[in-house]
Amino acid sequence: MLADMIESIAKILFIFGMNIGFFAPVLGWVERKQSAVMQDRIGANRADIFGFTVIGLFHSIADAIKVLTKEDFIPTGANKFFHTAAPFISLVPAIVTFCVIPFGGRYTLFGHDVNLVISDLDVGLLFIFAFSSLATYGAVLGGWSSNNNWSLIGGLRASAQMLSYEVAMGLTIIGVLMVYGSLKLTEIGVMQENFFRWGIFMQPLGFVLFLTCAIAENKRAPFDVPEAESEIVAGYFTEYSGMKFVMFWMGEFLEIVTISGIVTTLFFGAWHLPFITDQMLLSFFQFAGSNGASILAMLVNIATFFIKVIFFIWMQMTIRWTLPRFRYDQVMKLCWKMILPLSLINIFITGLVFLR
Amino acid sequence: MQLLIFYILAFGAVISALLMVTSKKPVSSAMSLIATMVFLAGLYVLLDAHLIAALQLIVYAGAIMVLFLFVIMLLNVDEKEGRMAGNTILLQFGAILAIGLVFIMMVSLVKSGGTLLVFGEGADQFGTTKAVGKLLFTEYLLPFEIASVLLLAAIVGAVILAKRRIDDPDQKERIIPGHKG
Amino acid sequence: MSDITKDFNTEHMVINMGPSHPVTHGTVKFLTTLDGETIVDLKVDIGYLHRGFEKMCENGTWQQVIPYTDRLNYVSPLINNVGYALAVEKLIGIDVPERCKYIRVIASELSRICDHLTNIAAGGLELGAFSAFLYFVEARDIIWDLIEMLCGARVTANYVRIGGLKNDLPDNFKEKTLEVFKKVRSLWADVDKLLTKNRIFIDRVKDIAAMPPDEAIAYGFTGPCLRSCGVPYDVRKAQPYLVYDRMDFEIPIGETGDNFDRYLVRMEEITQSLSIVEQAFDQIPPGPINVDMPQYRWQSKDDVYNRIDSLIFHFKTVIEGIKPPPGEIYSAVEGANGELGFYLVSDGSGKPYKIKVRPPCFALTAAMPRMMKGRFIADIVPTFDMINMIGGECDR
Amino acid sequence: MNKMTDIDQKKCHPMVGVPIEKLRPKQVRKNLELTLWESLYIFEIIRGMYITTRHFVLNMIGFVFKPKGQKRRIFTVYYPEEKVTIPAAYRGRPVLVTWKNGKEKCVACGLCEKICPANAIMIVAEERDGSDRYPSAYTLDMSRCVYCGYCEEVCPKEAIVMSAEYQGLAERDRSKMIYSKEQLLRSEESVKDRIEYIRRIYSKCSY
Repeated sequence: MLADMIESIAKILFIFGMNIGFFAPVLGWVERKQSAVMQDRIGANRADIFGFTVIGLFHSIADAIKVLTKEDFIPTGANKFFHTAAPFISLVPAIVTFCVIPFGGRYTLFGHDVNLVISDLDVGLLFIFAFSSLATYGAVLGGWSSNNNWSLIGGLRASAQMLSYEVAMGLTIIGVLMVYGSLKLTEIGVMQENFFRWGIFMQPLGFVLFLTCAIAENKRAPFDVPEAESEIVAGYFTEYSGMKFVMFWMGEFLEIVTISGIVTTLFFGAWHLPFITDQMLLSFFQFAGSNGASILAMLVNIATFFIKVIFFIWMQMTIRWTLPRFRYDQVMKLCWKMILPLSLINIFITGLVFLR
Repeated sequence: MQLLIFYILAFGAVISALLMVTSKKPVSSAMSLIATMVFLAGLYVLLDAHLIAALQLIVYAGAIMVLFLFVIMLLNVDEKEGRMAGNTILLQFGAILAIGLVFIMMVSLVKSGGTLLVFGEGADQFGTTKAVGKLLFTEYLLPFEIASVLLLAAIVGAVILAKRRIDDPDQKERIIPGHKG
Repeated sequence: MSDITKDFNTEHMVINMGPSHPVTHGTVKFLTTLDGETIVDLKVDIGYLHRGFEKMCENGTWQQVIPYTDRLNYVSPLINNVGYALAVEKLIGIDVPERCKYIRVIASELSRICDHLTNIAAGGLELGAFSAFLYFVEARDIIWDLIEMLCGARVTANYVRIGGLKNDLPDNFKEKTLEVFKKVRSLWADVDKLLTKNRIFIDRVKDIAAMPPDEAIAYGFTGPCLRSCGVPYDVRKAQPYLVYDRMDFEIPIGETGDNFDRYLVRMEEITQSLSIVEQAFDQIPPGPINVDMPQYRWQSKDDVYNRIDSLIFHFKTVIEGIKPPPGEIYSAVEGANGELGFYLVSDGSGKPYKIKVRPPCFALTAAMPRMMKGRFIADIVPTFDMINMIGGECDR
Repeated sequence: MNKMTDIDQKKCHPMVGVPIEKLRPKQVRKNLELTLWESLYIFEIIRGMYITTRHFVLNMIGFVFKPKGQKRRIFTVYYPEEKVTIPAAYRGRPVLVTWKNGKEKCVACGLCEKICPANAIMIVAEERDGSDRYPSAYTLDMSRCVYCGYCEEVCPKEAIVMSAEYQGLAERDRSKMIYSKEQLLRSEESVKDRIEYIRRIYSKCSY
């Protein structure tokens, strides 16, 4: 019991630390810096502590101080309760969803079974969908409660877009479910031990469609119509400032991480290195004793997983800074007329091939 | 521990359901309903019905209620509009119905021996995706298919209702074609 | 059967887009009436950048107007300078030396490249393609470096003088320009690859705000927007000024006059202008850059320092201004957005009696409601960018 | 569109009235229809990502292996630490030039005051020792100045030149933007380059 508690707390702390402490601030920096280098600029590098700028990393700290001291503005005529609640509603699902994503295999440590996932839910995938569908309310309520026409348009766009893409996203991964026959993300991960059974080889079309839907669900370019700054100012968070604004942003960044985690788990072999099974890792680290081998193998798993995650984060950032934005009706058309039929075709083909 | 969580969830569900009925603003009502759904999902989790909980969140809280909110926001429903506050006959009818429902529930509870919750023992498979799926496609296949046909009919109906009539002159005016059409 | 639009009492949403809104790169207000996302009605409200340019000119001497013209289309100030100088020269009836003509061509084409680069860059930015924006802004910036080398300022050029130029080309200007053009071409190719065939970009701009050629002419379209309708009208070809008749270039024309055509025409014009500058460098003869007519020019410093008659004359031309003969004239150049015309009236005194500018984007802005009705609100973004309304020029 | 099709028969363009050979139109929109390849989004997206990634990688390499004579491959100038090289033609803050003895060259003739398109200059002339004209007050309102360089161009005494100063031109207080004569005086030595430059560009050979 105690060991279970310690294990759970350790895992929760690790994932929280990784998300809130590492990814959220660092991604803000990455987004600036990567886009800058990509566009022949230098990027933010002015914030310094005793003259050290650490290539602009202190900007995350400076930003944190700035937003904490900023005025928390609520426009007149706004619904105060929902205006305050909206950022939380959009942030919480982004944090919670990571708890079903496995970041390593199952090992025995000091006679205790350690499973490197916070909560090994039977309906892991559905859990992710459930919470990502709740994130819609953040955008919708934020847009509605601001008492601003641009925000309202942004909120309407957000609700329609996120709802549609949720449906499409659900269909895109049905192929994966058919291949692996489980909703449990750990099981899906275990089954990808064989390099040739990685999701990307089994479901190439499913991967592309899922990534598209996931980016659209996260409302990032090229699907950022709910916040299209050149059309509707900033969409649903036009009237937000200070910490609440940052919560929307953090929600967005954490969702990038979550999307990358899901993509890694479903399509890119989860925590596995190509051609190397967990058993091989254990036997390779045999020299460190059985516990030491477990720890080392765990570390390799975690490192592999997060390197893959970082790769997908980088990819999403590149997409965001490369492409122009869709128009609202085109976003919907893409969803209902392209992704939905394609995912149905994908399901059909998968059925033909795998179920026979 | 489980009982405590149950009470918290149940209390939340009741309170938010009451808020839904009593609140004056349509959006608040809708949000309270969503909260109710979330609490109910929590209750399902307590009952080991993870699948149902997830589906509750996805379908009801995530999808249907977003549409409700969407419509409320679009139509910008006035606070007083559509309220039945003045209609005493309907109000009385509703009150009688509610009281009757509560009465029936009490009776059935008393008859069942007064136990509120039975935590599953020997029901490992209960509520898992596999079990539900198996039940759905064997024992309850006919109701399942009937339900899907019903939904299909509803979809077709919705499409027909919402379809833009091409010959409608009002609608045609809205699109000004370029000289190439 | 019910019809939603009839059974429900729906209201249109009236919303102000601007005067301070990200889409309005000048300051302009769109009073839009929206039915959901569709624009039912759109009114363009201009004049937020009105500075009384035309009235201001009447208070200065003819030379003093030149810095003012920088602020007309502030993205391509050199073309405005050239246009004004050509108009005054036409009024006086002087012909500038050959070398001056070539330098003016080079200056105008550099400005035109800047304008088109800025335009397409801003279009990319507003559609969300941030990288394309910065690649073209970089290209523009290195061309601005050239302009700075040439005339001492990046934007407020004040380079052209009546009857000549402020100064000759700086040393190594040709080599530096060719070097810069290499970089500009590579960035142009990058943006071409990023946008021209990108399905998302095409979806956003294709078949949006198309104008039939006859209607475009009726609205008074000129420049890339008219050419995109398929009318090969270009002042540089139709009424050649300076030495454009000696240059080998084509008029890019589009087909439907939609935003995609406007974009393509501008992209093509950038390459054409690059080649015009290179041709001008090949053909440019040595010689003086100013007319030998002291009554219409300020004296050279040598004369002012050393000769008392020149000094007296210098004081006279500066204080009283040059005195063109009484009369009126209309002269047009091909500005970056279209025909930039100056209508000048002189009463024989040192100050202009009247200066009227025909800004190209005024007519284009006027066609916004025609192009936008029934479209989506998001279509305002590329359309307003592609007609390239410049507040300084439109409001004057 | 039918007007456009009979271009070939007519000699002049119907809408422009200028011979076609002279106009030389060039159709830029050749392939209207996208190929299947392009209409699938994904390949064009990959191509776009290739371009931005190429810039990214090259710039990253440029950060590490600096090209000759440059601090990095990137175009941006890291401003207060690095300075841009400004060309000889650059028009910075207008300054008054002094003789070697510290007296201003200006004789208060008022040409700059007259020609200034922004009316930024105000001169009060006085005579020193009964013959030497000088400006007892020379006020330059830098909040009005548009850096056109006309003052320098018309000055018959090389007394006012556009220096290369571009820092400290902005103030938080407008009243600080009005410069008096003392603030504008610079020794001849410090603006030697500019004086040479204006002697060259406004010399006789250009006319």
